[in-house]
Amino acid sequence: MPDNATAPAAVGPDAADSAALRVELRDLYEEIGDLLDDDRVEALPDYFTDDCLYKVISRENHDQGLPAGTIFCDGIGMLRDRILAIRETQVYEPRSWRHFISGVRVVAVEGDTITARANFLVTEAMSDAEPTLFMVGRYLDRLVRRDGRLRFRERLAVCDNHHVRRSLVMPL
Amino acid sequence: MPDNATAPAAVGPDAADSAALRVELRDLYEEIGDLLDDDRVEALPDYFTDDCLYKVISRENHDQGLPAGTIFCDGIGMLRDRILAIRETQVYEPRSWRHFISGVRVVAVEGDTITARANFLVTEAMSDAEPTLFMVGRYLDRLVRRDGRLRFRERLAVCDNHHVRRSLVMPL
Amino acid sequence: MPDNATAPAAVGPDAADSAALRVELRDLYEEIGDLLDDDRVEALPDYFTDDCLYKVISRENHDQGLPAGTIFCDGIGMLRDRILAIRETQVYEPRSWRHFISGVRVVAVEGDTITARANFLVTEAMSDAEPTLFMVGRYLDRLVRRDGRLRFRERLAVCDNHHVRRSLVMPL
Amino acid sequence: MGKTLAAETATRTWPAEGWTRVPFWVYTDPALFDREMERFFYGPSWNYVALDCEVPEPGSYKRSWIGQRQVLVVRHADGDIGVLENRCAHRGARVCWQNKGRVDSFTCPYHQWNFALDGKLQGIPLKRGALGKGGMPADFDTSQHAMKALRVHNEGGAIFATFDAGAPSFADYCGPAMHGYVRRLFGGRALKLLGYNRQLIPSNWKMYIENLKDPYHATLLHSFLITFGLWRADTQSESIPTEGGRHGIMISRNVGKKESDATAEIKRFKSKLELIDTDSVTPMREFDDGKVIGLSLFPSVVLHQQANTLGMRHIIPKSVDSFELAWTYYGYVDEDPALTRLRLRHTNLYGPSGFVAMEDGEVLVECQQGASGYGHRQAVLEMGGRDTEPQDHMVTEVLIRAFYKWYREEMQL
Amino acid sequence: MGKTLAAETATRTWPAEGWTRVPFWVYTDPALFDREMERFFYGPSWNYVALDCEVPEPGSYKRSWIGQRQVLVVRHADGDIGVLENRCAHRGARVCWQNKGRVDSFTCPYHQWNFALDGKLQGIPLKRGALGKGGMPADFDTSQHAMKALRVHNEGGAIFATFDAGAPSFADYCGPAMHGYVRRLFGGRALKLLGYNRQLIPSNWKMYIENLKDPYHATLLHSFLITFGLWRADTQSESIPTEGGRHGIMISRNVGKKESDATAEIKRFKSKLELIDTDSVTPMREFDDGKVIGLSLFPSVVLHQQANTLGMRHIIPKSVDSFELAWTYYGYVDEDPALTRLRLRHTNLYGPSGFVAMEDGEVLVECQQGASGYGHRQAVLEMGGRDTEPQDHMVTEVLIRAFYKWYREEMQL
Amino acid sequence: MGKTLAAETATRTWPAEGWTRVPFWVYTDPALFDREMERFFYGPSWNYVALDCEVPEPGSYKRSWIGQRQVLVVRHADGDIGVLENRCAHRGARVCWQNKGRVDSFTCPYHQWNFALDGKLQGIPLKRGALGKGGMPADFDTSQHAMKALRVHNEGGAIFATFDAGAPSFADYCGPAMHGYVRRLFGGRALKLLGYNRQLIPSNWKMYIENLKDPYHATLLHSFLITFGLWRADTQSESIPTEGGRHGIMISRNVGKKESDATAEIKRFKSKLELIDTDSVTPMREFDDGKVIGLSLFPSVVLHQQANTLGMRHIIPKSVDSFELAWTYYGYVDEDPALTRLRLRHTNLYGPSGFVAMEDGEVLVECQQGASGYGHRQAVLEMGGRDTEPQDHMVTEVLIRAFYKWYREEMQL
Ligand code: FES
Ligand code: FES
Ligand code: FES
Ligand SMILES: [Fe+3]
Ligand SMILES: [Fe+3]
Ligand SMILES: [Fe+3]
Repeated sequence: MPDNATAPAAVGPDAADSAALRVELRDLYEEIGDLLDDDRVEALPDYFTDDCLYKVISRENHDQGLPAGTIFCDGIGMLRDRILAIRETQVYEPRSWRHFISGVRVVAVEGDTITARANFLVTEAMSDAEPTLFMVGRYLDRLVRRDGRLRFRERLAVCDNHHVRRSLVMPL
Repeated sequence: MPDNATAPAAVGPDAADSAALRVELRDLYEEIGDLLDDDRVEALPDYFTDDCLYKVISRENHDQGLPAGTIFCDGIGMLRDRILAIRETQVYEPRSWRHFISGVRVVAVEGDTITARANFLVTEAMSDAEPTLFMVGRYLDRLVRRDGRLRFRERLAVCDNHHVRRSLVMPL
Repeated sequence: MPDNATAPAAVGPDAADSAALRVELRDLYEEIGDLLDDDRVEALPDYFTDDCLYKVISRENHDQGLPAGTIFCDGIGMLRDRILAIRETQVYEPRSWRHFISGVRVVAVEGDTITARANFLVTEAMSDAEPTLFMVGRYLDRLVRRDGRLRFRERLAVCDNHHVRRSLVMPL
Repeated sequence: MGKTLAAETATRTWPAEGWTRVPFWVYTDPALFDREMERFFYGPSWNYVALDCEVPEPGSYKRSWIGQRQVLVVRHADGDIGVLENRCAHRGARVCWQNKGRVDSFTCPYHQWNFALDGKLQGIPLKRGALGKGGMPADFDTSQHAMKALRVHNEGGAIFATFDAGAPSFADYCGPAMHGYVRRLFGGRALKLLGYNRQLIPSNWKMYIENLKDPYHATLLHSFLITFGLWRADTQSESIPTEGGRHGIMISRNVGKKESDATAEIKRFKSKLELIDTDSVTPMREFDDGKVIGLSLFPSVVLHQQANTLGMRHIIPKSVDSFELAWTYYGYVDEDPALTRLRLRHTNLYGPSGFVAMEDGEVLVECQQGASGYGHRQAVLEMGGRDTEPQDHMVTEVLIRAFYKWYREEMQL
Repeated sequence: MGKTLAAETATRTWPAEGWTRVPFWVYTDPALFDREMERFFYGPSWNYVALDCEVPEPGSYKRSWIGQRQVLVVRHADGDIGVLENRCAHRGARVCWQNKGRVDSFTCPYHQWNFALDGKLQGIPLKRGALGKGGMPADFDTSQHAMKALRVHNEGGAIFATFDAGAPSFADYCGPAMHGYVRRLFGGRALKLLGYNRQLIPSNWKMYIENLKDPYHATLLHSFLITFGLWRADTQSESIPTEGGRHGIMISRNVGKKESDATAEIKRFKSKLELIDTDSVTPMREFDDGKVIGLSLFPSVVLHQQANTLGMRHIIPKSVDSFELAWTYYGYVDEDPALTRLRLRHTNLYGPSGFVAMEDGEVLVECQQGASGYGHRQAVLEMGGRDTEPQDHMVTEVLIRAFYKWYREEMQL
Repeated sequence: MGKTLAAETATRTWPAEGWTRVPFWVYTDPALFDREMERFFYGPSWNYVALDCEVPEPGSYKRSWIGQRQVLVVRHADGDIGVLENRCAHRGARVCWQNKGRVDSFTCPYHQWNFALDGKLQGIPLKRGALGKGGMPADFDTSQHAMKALRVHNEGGAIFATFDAGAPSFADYCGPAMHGYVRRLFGGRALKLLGYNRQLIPSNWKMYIENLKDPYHATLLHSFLITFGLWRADTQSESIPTEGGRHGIMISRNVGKKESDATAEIKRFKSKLELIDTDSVTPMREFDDGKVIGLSLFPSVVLHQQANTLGMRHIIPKSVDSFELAWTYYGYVDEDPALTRLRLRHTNLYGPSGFVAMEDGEVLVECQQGASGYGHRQAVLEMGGRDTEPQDHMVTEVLIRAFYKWYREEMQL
């Protein structure tokens, strides 16, 4: 089943998919990957609108239309709270992540809303082990422009993983 | 041994490798990766010329100059037939793929033929398991412009994999 | 701990991070990945200044400020000597590598020095086995422009790998 | 990898102190793991497999697990739910290759033998051969070649199954206390499926059993729970082993954020921590008794009700040193949408990124790693005394002691 | 992972029905797997290792496998082909690190001992020491320290080897029927190498042996074969176990697309399916007898001739639950290029993406998964009756029955 | 994976030739590996764990390994160094989750039991319960529940530990020859840490032990060493087994690039090879005796001094067919910065990319692969004769012979 409701028709060489927008999105996606890899997750909420929905969700839940997620942030408050909770309350073994983003695509531009998607591959390395292929999937996003910058109104990180190995400490 | 016959001389900062063409190719490669990830393989033949050669081939066969491939489509008919056969005849366990493309390069432009290559990494996730590093290798391509669009006259997906784990269900 | 000394302040949408420079760097990074994948390591030193520092170093050493590396080339002579030694003296089982680069970023531009970084993921395939996730990490680079081309004055390939599986035959 | 059985059985002597000690080889010996599968998961136990709302219509099915055996949970035409071994009566291929779906009957892909929803063999292609040759013997009795069906119990929408014809009734297996608490959650209201989370935790499955019999850790480790008063030592609580230690019941209350004498001893209480979105830690009152509950229904499931989240935690052992933990979140069809919304928000406590569950996953792995190479050492279980009687507080390891008392008998160790 | 041998041997009793049943522990027990390697692959069997066209010149070599042992197939100066253990007579390092190549002699990288193409030790550096000190003892007898050579048989270009000096001749090992069919393909025409395909299939290797002794599945599972008449139940066919069940011969004919009584019972026949490029399913007539053939030459190879593709399917067990399947496609040097072109196009039937072979890989994995946790269950083999005599059709499992009859004797089960 | 113990013990007979042969099953039998861990790493051996400069301040700690057991190396308040099992005395969680750090005391994350730097249990939260209920029994004796401490020996900054109270003194364990050479490197000068390299080598750990008792390979395999005269057969050398073969000492000299009679026999000598940056192969004279040295201090470390690089090679077995090799490079605090600079440059000889060590890693893997499937074959050790006495040259395998003589006795094989 193709991802993103409006996808099939709009995909392909299409006016909506302007080269400039694609470049802007690629830069944005990599910027976010970079801040997550660089342990600056506090900067993440700045890329979201106040009424955002941010979810990490398995393909299993997503394909069945089930609402629960692995990370479920309904509004920027919950997103900021999560980051606070990670920093202030959580006990976990130290590890490093690296994001690899490929295939950033504009799916549709409707009114002020840009629908976009991209593949992600995130490696995880415990401090005493080799990196592993950790989470792989697809960002399904809706963005709007606020104060001249693109912000996510909705970001779903839909993971191919049937299960998470051990823990998913940080947002994807 | 360097890949692509004409490669060594033409590689490097070269007039042939115009920035615009490289951007166009990157978009094209990612577009194809996207349609394969999105279960729209029916759209694949549209990117090929009628007299195309499409092969998925191991590095083992390719380096020894052996003609047999893992997927061998000699003409667009065979490519369309393969997709029909996958859809209409084949029994396989459901799974998801994600393409990650890096290092798209123009190797040469000779007459109307563009020689290009890129690295691919494809993950595969069974519906009840984690994604795995599935196929890794290099596209070795020859493209021509038809009706204003680039099409593949030849696409070789040369896989570093000595063997395929279980089955290769879809074209790469 | 964020990477690159000057990073935190300069990161983000910043005048320093000009779109054109980022494009140039992406091309450069992929060009180097390509030549390494294509068994043309002899071309690598041409991308470095004479007084370069090139190191492959574990995150463990790097984070503790320990100077030893896995590959330690202090000056272009040592880099050229290493390539000569690989070619002329070393016994190792044949294998293939593929570089995947993501998230190329300009961290700072100060005087003639560009500070940049990017994620790398390198797969390795023995000639009789499947590719594996081999080395993953981040390039931390300082470049200068010489004769119109960007060259590395310093390149650190900082690896998340706690250990190297078997051997690291080639520079990253 | 542990040692081979041959190398280790000689040294399999339980410490003289008895159930206040646990030797670490119980977490690392592959032969012991095999015995656990046989005696518990494939023996006279009732194993959780699904909620009925996951297979809503006749022909709806879901693949599930009992230990290392995959099973199919199927809704029959009459609305009843059956459980089948997911393997063909012919040559053993998995019949069903999808996690969920809806069918009229099952057809095995290999030779297309066809089975009814209850497993009965109803079709064999070319049974009479072709061109007058071949086919099955005339006396082949299809009634002897059904997909194997398990005994099933549906407790208000929670589906359990057993491989053992001699297992007691579900009610007797639970015992009255556990059964009562199960019925408190599954009392007959129609269930609504909210979604799944799945983790692969590289530790022995019994470490998870212990974790859910260990209220003491929760009030010390889980900063988020403690700080927002969702689980705290200075709250009215109970720790009740049942059926000789097989099952365990933990009870407490959500009391909100506040300081007390106890918080002084609990370093991970964070008085300064304030959330922006306080809904996340402010449950709507739902059960009249005011309790929050964790039920360890041996061997395969933990049922939780915490804040407004309701969940089944399905324990699926994969090897001596890993298990899958499959979370199913649910609500009730007839509930207030505002409650459903809170249930979803409160799922942030659980799963691989849960503010509570992530820490459990992390410590379990560290316990397994701590066991590795150190099978000759012993854990100490003396918090809350040395006996195995129910206690009316949470500063205790009584549930774990009772469990290992029972485990030793069952495993003949 | 299966249980340890110690835990399982007690329960290793073959079902009373005998060869119409196969207990699933034969696919999951690592100790049984080890015994299979010893008795079959390293015992008095002839194992396929290569085609002679893969090592065309004197000094050409190729690495190959017999079970879990790597060997070198080498062309000697006189044109004959030898097979060596790929390990140094000194301290056991693999001598040859490349899959294929050409050399004058072999030099081990570790201490550079040098061996002739036939394995003879012909050079030891510093054999007499340095500065007058060290080196090998004066009485060190190099003739006792060659790389070990295997017995080799070259059947018209197909190379077989055995570790066992007591093995019968290749012809006797095959028996007359199998030998005849092998010679039908390898009758003396020079071979042309077309390429390889390799799969790692996570199932027990015997499941592949069974798959190629199971013509019944082919007419039901393989929609592509059935639809285009490449293999169908309503075609003149034979199923011939030979040498007491060790080997098996399957014979049928390519008949093209058509409907019949049988297709009504074969759901996967797709009457509406039309190809654009019909060459792919339209073989050129090549063998006078009109047959297409699958030969299961135990334990290590299946030889196929189907449409215009010719292939060797080398079975390389890796563990109790995985094997490599290495396909080598070939033709004849003196053949029509149009035939070669068709051979290449028809390879789309085989390998990990083959329209036929992909489905086999898929079902084999599902069979192995179905066996996991269910070692106590049994497969049923009654299609085509209960005996083990040759049959002149394909609606039968006689080849598998005969195989397990023979297997039980050899394995003393 | 090797066979199970039950299947193999019957065939575990050492070749009649004795210590000039090594059967390949010593590298592939998991049960033998377990026995090695018990007898050597956890028995009366002194195991290298760290350098004192890695834990510079009171409270500084580092995680290390002895065999498959993780330990903590800790600097106490008095400056002494202790070694603890990194596991909680309560329920066995790893107490310390970071590779290195500095703390005042250790707090286990699970239930926050608190331990002093020497392991003493000094805090149990809610020890007296909460709301007057629960807590530890009144007679619970915290002095019996410390983190376990090992015996420790600090030899001039090199830290060794043993699990065995009955082990001899470190000096006696080394014996005078080895002890003297250890003190040559660790004679009291303060150490400076230069960094680490870590490899996971998929071979049995004893193959690395052998590699470092095999001066013969170095003069043949390592083209870089040979060419630049860092290790050559035609140099004054010694090969000294000590303590009955347990340890081994290799001695030679850096002599620079030159041709000789011997280089004619050493094919990998490359007379034409010239470097641009000759510093890399031009050591500064550092030790008065002019020697370069490799010390194999069984079972866990090799100490090297080659060119100007000094390193500890910590051997950490992971399974029967893999080990981690952890390199620690060091210098002396009071040394010339120009020497430190050369040390760093000369590290290019070692680690996973080292011009010498990379080749060792490669051949070791090939030896393990050569052993796989061929456990019944034997290595031959006759270079330099058949006895086990010290020799004054490097064209010999005497160190390996002596080792296996000793190994057989210890392992009762
Ligand atoms: S295995 Fe299911 S029909 Fe044959
Ligand atoms: S192992 Fe081959 S020469 Fe020594
Ligand atoms: S396990 Fe360490 S405090 Fe409980
Ligand atoms: Fe918990
Ligand atoms: Fe088939
Ligand atoms: Fe060496």
